[in-house]
Amino acid sequence: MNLDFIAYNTPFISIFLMMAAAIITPIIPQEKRLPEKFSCLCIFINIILSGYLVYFLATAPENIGFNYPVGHFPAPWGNELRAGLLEAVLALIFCVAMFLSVTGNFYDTVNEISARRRQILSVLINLLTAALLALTYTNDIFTAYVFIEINTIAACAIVAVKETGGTIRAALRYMVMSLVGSGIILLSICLLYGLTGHLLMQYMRLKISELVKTGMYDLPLLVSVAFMTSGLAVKSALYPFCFWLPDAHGNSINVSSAILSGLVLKGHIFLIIKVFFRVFGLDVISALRMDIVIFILGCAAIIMGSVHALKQSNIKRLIAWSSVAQVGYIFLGLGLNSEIGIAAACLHIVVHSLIKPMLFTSAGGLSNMAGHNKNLHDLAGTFYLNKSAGTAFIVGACSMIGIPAFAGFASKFALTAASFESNLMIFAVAALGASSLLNALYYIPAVLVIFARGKNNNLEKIKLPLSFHVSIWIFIALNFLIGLAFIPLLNLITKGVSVFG
Amino acid sequence: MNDEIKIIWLKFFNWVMGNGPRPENEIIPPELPPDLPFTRTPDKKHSRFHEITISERLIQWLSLHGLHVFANFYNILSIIVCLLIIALMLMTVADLPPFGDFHNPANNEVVERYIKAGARETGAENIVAGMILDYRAFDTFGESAVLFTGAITVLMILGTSVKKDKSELKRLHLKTHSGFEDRNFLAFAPSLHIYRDDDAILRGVASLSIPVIIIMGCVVIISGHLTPGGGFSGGAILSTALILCANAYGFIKVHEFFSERTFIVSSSSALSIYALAKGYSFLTGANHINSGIPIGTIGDIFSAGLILPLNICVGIVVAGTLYGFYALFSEGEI
Amino acid sequence: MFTKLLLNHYEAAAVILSGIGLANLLLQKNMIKKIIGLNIMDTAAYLFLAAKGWVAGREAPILLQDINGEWITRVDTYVNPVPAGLVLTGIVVSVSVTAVALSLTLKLYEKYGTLNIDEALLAMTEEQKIHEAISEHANEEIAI
Amino acid sequence: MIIIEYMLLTFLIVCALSVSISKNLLNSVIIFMSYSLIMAVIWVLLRSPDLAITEAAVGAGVTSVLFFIALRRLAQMREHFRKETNQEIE
Repeated sequence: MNLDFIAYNTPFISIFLMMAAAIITPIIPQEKRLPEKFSCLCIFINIILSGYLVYFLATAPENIGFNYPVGHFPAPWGNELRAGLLEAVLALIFCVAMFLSVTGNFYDTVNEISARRRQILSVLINLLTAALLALTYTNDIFTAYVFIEINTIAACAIVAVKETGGTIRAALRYMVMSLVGSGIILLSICLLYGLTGHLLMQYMRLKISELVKTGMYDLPLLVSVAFMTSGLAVKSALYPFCFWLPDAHGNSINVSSAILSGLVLKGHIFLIIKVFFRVFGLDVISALRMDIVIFILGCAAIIMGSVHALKQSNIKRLIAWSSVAQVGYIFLGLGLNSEIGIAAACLHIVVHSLIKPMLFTSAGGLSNMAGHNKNLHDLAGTFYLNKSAGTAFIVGACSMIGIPAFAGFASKFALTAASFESNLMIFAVAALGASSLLNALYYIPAVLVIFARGKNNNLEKIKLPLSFHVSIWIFIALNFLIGLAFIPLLNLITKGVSVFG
Repeated sequence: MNDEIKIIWLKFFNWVMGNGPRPENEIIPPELPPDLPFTRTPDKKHSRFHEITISERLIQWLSLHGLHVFANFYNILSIIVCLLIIALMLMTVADLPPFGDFHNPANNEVVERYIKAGARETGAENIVAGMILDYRAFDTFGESAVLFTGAITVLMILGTSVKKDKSELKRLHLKTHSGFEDRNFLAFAPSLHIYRDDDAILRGVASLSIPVIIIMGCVVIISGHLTPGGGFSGGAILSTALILCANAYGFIKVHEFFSERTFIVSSSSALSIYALAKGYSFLTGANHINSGIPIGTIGDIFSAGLILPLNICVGIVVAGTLYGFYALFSEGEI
Repeated sequence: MFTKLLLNHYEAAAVILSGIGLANLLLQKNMIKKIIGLNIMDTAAYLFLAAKGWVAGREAPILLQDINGEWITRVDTYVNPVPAGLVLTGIVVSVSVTAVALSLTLKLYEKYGTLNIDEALLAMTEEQKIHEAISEHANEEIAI
Repeated sequence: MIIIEYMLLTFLIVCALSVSISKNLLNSVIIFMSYSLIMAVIWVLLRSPDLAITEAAVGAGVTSVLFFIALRRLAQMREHFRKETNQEIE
């Protein structure tokens, strides 16, 4: 494949740009919000680069992607990145969502925290973006571990960026759970290194398929798959391990909630997909029965996340619990253990990465009108004060419920279609249907509340800056774009998944 | 002899527990506090916080509902689960390839190339240094970023919560030295009432050993590609010199040449140089362009291409960061 | 199995240690002990990894010279250098994580006066209850 | 030689267990420090001098110092809280 210079270097440049931006942000002067602007500029450059890479790979005659050696040494000796269509699409979406959540919550960040902390916040956002892109592109499992740790520390820091008792406690709890997860992942990497002697994914897979053929080391393989999956599941808040999430996502400031729910979880989930596909291979996974476990946990997450969300009265905690349910959808698609199932899961990653930041941003905009009250009852009538936030909240809620023409419908449709080809169809469809009902049960009251004209005297119209409105409307436009024209996107992702392994 | 050890131990204990090496403490070793440190005291009048924990409440609730057995066995059950995990892992280990055998899967063509051609390709005598800074340099770059993230996070959590006025601190410092002491007021600025002019032994030892430690650290950093060590361990040694300096002469003295601004600027610029050098090397490598960096003769100080400058950069970052951790932990600012 | 464990004694000790560390991380109520447990778990994993790299009768991976002053680059002279590099990376990671976790613990103690997250949770729920009581009251006013 | 290895590994496990059951945090931290030192010896036995240096400087040195300093800070804060509470009671 004849590769364009820019497209070829995009995976490395986009990671490197964000890391370099993070490194020099602390010495940028704090005046005129320069650090934040610089960080936004870098993310915007990344959007353009990733968009070009997507365009390039989608129009290339054979889109098998390419491996990018980092350094002078080829694959088994040096580190390697890999960029295919799927990675490029996800990187583009992550950058877009990151950019919009940062610009959309700009006003809130300025109100909530001091200039010094805002500078550090933009360092952390740059680092999170770099880690996310690295997790998306990496082809080396130890690099993935290092960037998981960056992700963990930066995510905990971003929770604690506004210092209150609640955020400190939530960050600490998040930290402990994440560290359990990374410890288990590290053990699994050690086991895998001992069994295969490689750290690069494709070489590990060759060795593992040899081992499976000879029938040696069955138990160590099973243990390493189980550890890797459970470690990453803890980090991506799969149901039984998700009790840290509502605190962490509900207590922090809006930009942190948006980034954590929308993006940080997705990096880890995508790493699970990558490990399943590239390190073990889907046949080994199904031979070891990991897919059934994941499917069951995904169904449990869908139902239980929604049930917990029903009980919440705080709007941010409600959206956070709904994240648990949405992560369940992704794992359900993964548990179907087929290429279309995984394509549907990836489509859901895309959709959820765009909806969740929008919901958090709009909820922040609404609660800003109600004097920073996050309680659902206090939001009564806020729609009339902040129409764009209200519209975005309605669009997000409809998306979550899965009403046609909204983005959420696309992924639910794809998941249902994928489950028809699986023998687990009944359970999958039952779980999807039940959860749509539950989603409606908790989102519709929330939507009705913001329309209710109560005698709420402490409401006052606060003019929000243009950046908020522009970001919100771009979010809404993207939502409708995906909802109405999801077939090309699904085709793109399916193509990407078919060359992913 | 035994009593001396006891007194030293008590001094150390008191230092850690925050009583500080006061003159009166040195004459009469104080009694150990009656309650064990950090275990909740049984008398409630000292605590303004809730004594009952969630697990205790759970156990209460369970015992109210007649589930004593489960309540008592809750902890034991969790320990049993952990033991089961250990047993599973032990079974796994028994299945693994034998320890120390050269036929293990880990000893494959990758290792062969690192050993056979490592010195020729990277110029480093220390194969591990060549591996982490040349073959797998992207990991190491990520590792420095982890350290940077940690430093920034600790700076944010501990360093920016209360804005302290520097001149106010200095005034307090002077007051402390003139005999004023309000421990209640100074509880969150510990350094001010600990470092005294009369600590002659510590200062004497420090003035002798700090140069030695600094030279040792520099040697470990600079010869990182020849002997064991390198940027990280050398940087840690350098940071101990800074910590010793802060202990002997006080934070204010260290602050004169190593302030928060110095820390941020030095870390950021060292990491930027690191990033630029490695970015150049990665980009040229990936595009199959000769980077033109000389390897030099194996075994010389000026050899191994980029490894020596990278080690120095990492050393600066690590020394600053680890001292920064210490300073932030003990007084809340660098 | 026991003889195999004696043969793989480093790995066996490493998994026992990581089990103990995991138990500490999950069961201890005190944050400081949790962090020590985390460190034990990490070092155990590093021990496991480094044990994978050791080969009987070989030397540390720093080039040796033979009698003529030539560098010896035979594979059967040195142990596997890869785990050492990975562990070096890992140690840095765990020291940064420890520092971050300790700083959060200090802040937790400053806010709640306890080293136990559960106790802090209880204090937090009291706070929340008060807040909720106030807001319920506000709602009643609105409803009337 | 292998006897020494067994002894060191047993010592590690004993250290880890006594960290978990020790009631005093200072004791736990000191035991953890000795754990790190033993680990440094084990790295030498495993022919990884790089790791031995790093573990001795970081694991036994800097990490333990961080723990000590954190404990001291905690003790100071506790004193502060106690005084505050006593004042409230009085």
